[in-house]
Amino acid sequence: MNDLPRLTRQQLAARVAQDIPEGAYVNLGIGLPTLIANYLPPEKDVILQSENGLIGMGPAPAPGEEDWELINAGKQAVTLRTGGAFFHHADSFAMMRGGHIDICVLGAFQVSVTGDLANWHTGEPDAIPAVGGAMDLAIGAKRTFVMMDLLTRSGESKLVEHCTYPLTGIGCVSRLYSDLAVIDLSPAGARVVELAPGVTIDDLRRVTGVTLGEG
Amino acid sequence: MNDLPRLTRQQLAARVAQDIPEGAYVNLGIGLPTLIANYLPPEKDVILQSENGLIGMGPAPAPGEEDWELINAGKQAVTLRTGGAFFHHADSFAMMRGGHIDICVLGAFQVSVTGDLANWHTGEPDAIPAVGGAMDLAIGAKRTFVMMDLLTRSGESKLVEHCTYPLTGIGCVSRLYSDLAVIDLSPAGARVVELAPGVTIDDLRRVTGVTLGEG
Amino acid sequence: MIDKKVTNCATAVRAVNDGAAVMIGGFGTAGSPDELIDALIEHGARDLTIISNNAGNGDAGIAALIREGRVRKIVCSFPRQPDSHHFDAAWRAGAIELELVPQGNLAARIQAAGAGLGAIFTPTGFGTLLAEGKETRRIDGRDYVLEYPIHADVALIKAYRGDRWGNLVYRKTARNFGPIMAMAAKHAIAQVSEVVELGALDPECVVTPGIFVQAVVPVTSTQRQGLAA
Amino acid sequence: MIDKKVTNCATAVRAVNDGAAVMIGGFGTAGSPDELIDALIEHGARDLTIISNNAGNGDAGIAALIREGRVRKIVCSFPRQPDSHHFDAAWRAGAIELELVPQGNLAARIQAAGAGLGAIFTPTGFGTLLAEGKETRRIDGRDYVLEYPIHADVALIKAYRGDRWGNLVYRKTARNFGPIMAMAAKHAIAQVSEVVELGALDPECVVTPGIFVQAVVPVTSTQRQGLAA
Repeated sequence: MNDLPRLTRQQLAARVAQDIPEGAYVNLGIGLPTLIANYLPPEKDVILQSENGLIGMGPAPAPGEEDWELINAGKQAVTLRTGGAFFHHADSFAMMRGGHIDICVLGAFQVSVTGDLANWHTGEPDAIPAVGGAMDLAIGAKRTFVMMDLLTRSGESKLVEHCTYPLTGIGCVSRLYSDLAVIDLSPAGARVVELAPGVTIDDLRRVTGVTLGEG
Repeated sequence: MNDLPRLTRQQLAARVAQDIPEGAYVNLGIGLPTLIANYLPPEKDVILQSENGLIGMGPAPAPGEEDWELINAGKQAVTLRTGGAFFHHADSFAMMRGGHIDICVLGAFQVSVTGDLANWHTGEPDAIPAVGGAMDLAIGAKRTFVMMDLLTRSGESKLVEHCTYPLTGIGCVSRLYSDLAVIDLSPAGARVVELAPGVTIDDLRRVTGVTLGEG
Repeated sequence: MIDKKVTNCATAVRAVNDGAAVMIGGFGTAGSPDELIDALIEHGARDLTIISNNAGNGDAGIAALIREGRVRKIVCSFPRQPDSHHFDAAWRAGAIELELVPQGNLAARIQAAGAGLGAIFTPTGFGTLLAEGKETRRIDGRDYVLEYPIHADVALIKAYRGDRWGNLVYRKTARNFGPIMAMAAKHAIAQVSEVVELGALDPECVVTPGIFVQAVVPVTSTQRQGLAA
Repeated sequence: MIDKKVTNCATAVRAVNDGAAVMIGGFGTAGSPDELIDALIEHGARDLTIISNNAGNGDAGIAALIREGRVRKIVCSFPRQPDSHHFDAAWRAGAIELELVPQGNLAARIQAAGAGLGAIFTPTGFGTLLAEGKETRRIDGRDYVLEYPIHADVALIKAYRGDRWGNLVYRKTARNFGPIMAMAAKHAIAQVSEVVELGALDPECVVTPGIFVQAVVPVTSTQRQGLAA
């Protein structure tokens, strides 16, 4: 039941990028969401923020030209676009928590139909906990998107009625972009906005087992 | 009873200046305390902060050379010393309220023997209230000094057991520099540290009517 | 292309609706967005809540807004000035509401709004008239008053240079409330002496990153500067 | 004459006593005061509480402090890294206490300490494990958690240039926690790549005014920079 036609990670990144409007201030979470930057066309002026203290983040430098004092939140070397700026951590998280970032895109372990997010802790008792900026990013932006595969490798749905992993934030995710569908989340529950080519709403209901509205 | 020998305002300013050590960060309140700056010898490096966003404040510019975007909290044109810096209002009051200023010297309507300060409001019902930075300055610095004439023009003591004017801060003043004496204030009450030449402790007790410890 | 440049103040202040909460920067002669305020008066928005350090002086700026009866309420630290006659008259007539806030609390509450805090325990004002009726708490042996963030619909501020992304730098003590008001308002309008090319501002020295600014208006005249005191 | 210049790291870190709370700046490869940490290890202070974003990685810096058993407790947002083996081992052995703080709360609590606030209601962490047992409050329809300031006895930070008054500027994303840690610590020690003449730093561009800094140490070598990742 898990051999549905899926968007590739690249296709998924391109799909999210479509929904990011010109002029938006965006934070792309560590991991999968960073791919989105590759699909923001240069003529569409989108400004990327990184919570370690820069806005106007540009692409990775050419190999050998890294400046290890110019890095992103994933600790990768980056560049600064013309018009970018640096600031300290409190100002940076004020940007985030004060609602100044338009869109934040995060990966997730689980998302609930009402937009609860679990992406920082697997809940295993011996796991060393680490949260970083996850909880701030989850609740701070005007809109928080999740980008993830809808199912785990073993076929379990990561979209759930109630998260079983420890929460990152409550009701904070407004939209889920997955390899099988784009789904809006709200206090009223999940509503499918768009299906991946070849996927039906019944497929989705079957593999997720959650209540899904349509249209 | 009010013809005691008094320090002039200039002498009083010089007396306060004596107690400001090299390297101190100091805020001089509007009015009388601003005179102190004239008695800080250039070889004693004292750094003046003004709560409207500058540190390293220098003397008034020559007439005709005022820059009205370079003013102090009293809205007078000032200069910036080499090594000074500008910052916004939140950072400026963080300096004050966060305890980074060593000494703040304020004027007062009344001070109580335990260091309560009243200097923002006469309490008259039709007075337009205005507080500015008075309450922040009163409670923020490591040490808050008051500089004032000990008696009103009509001979009433401004050092009191309990303030009758509306308070600016509770127990915030540690020392009172007046034209008749220098007096330490604490939860244990007032203690005379130094008498102006020709003034006796009995004179002080008589004109103030408050309990005064000695030595 | 992101271009926040607006050609004139009249266009910029159309963002101010009747009943809006409007922050206005400036301390004394430094940083007052005089031309934006003039345009706001011309624009005609009324029933405003003004958040500013002072309540205006002389006959221009906030004083003129009050004279024209546009201000329902003012939130400020120091309304009383030798020439604050328009505020004085309105206040004595009961025509304007005043929320008096210690200057450090004003700055901290504006900053808290920009940073998304729900409330702050602040040391200033404890035990005074200005804390009457407010929640207090003793923390680590010191007394604090609970104060809430001050948000605004629009901020009018004055900066020195700005670019089309909205990045700003200020000049000397004209910086004062500008950076924190830009952060606390939904829509921040900055009048600047000069709009510079993107990239002309050193990214290490940008004081207000453009994310906090929605409109940048070049205003080269500084007719009142240096006159008020 | 005010001169906060200290000739070497060993002298500067003598300010750290046993049992001290020590803030350490840096995020990833940017802004870590490596030479000050080396000197602190050499100095030998123990029973430390370390406040930093991470819990060290590799075998140097905070990781080495932990390896040497100097750290009683760490307050950080992200202790788990691919090569955080010294922290991992200490934690699994119960030899180190961990207070895990979301990064934005960490920054805000450090800033609150520097600004003299008693506590703040912050939006981050509500309803999560990290808010368990903490006071919460709904304000204007949003839920907040009450968090307390984080103070320190000493801050070790890395800046780019500094002067004898302690004024600092930073370089790119090496700024990170430096400015707010300097404000939150009783005694802030900044290692800088260059000590410049008083007046060489533009007063409009000073990021940390010297009032927040007690010692400036020139450190020209940057041996580890670019190696860690």
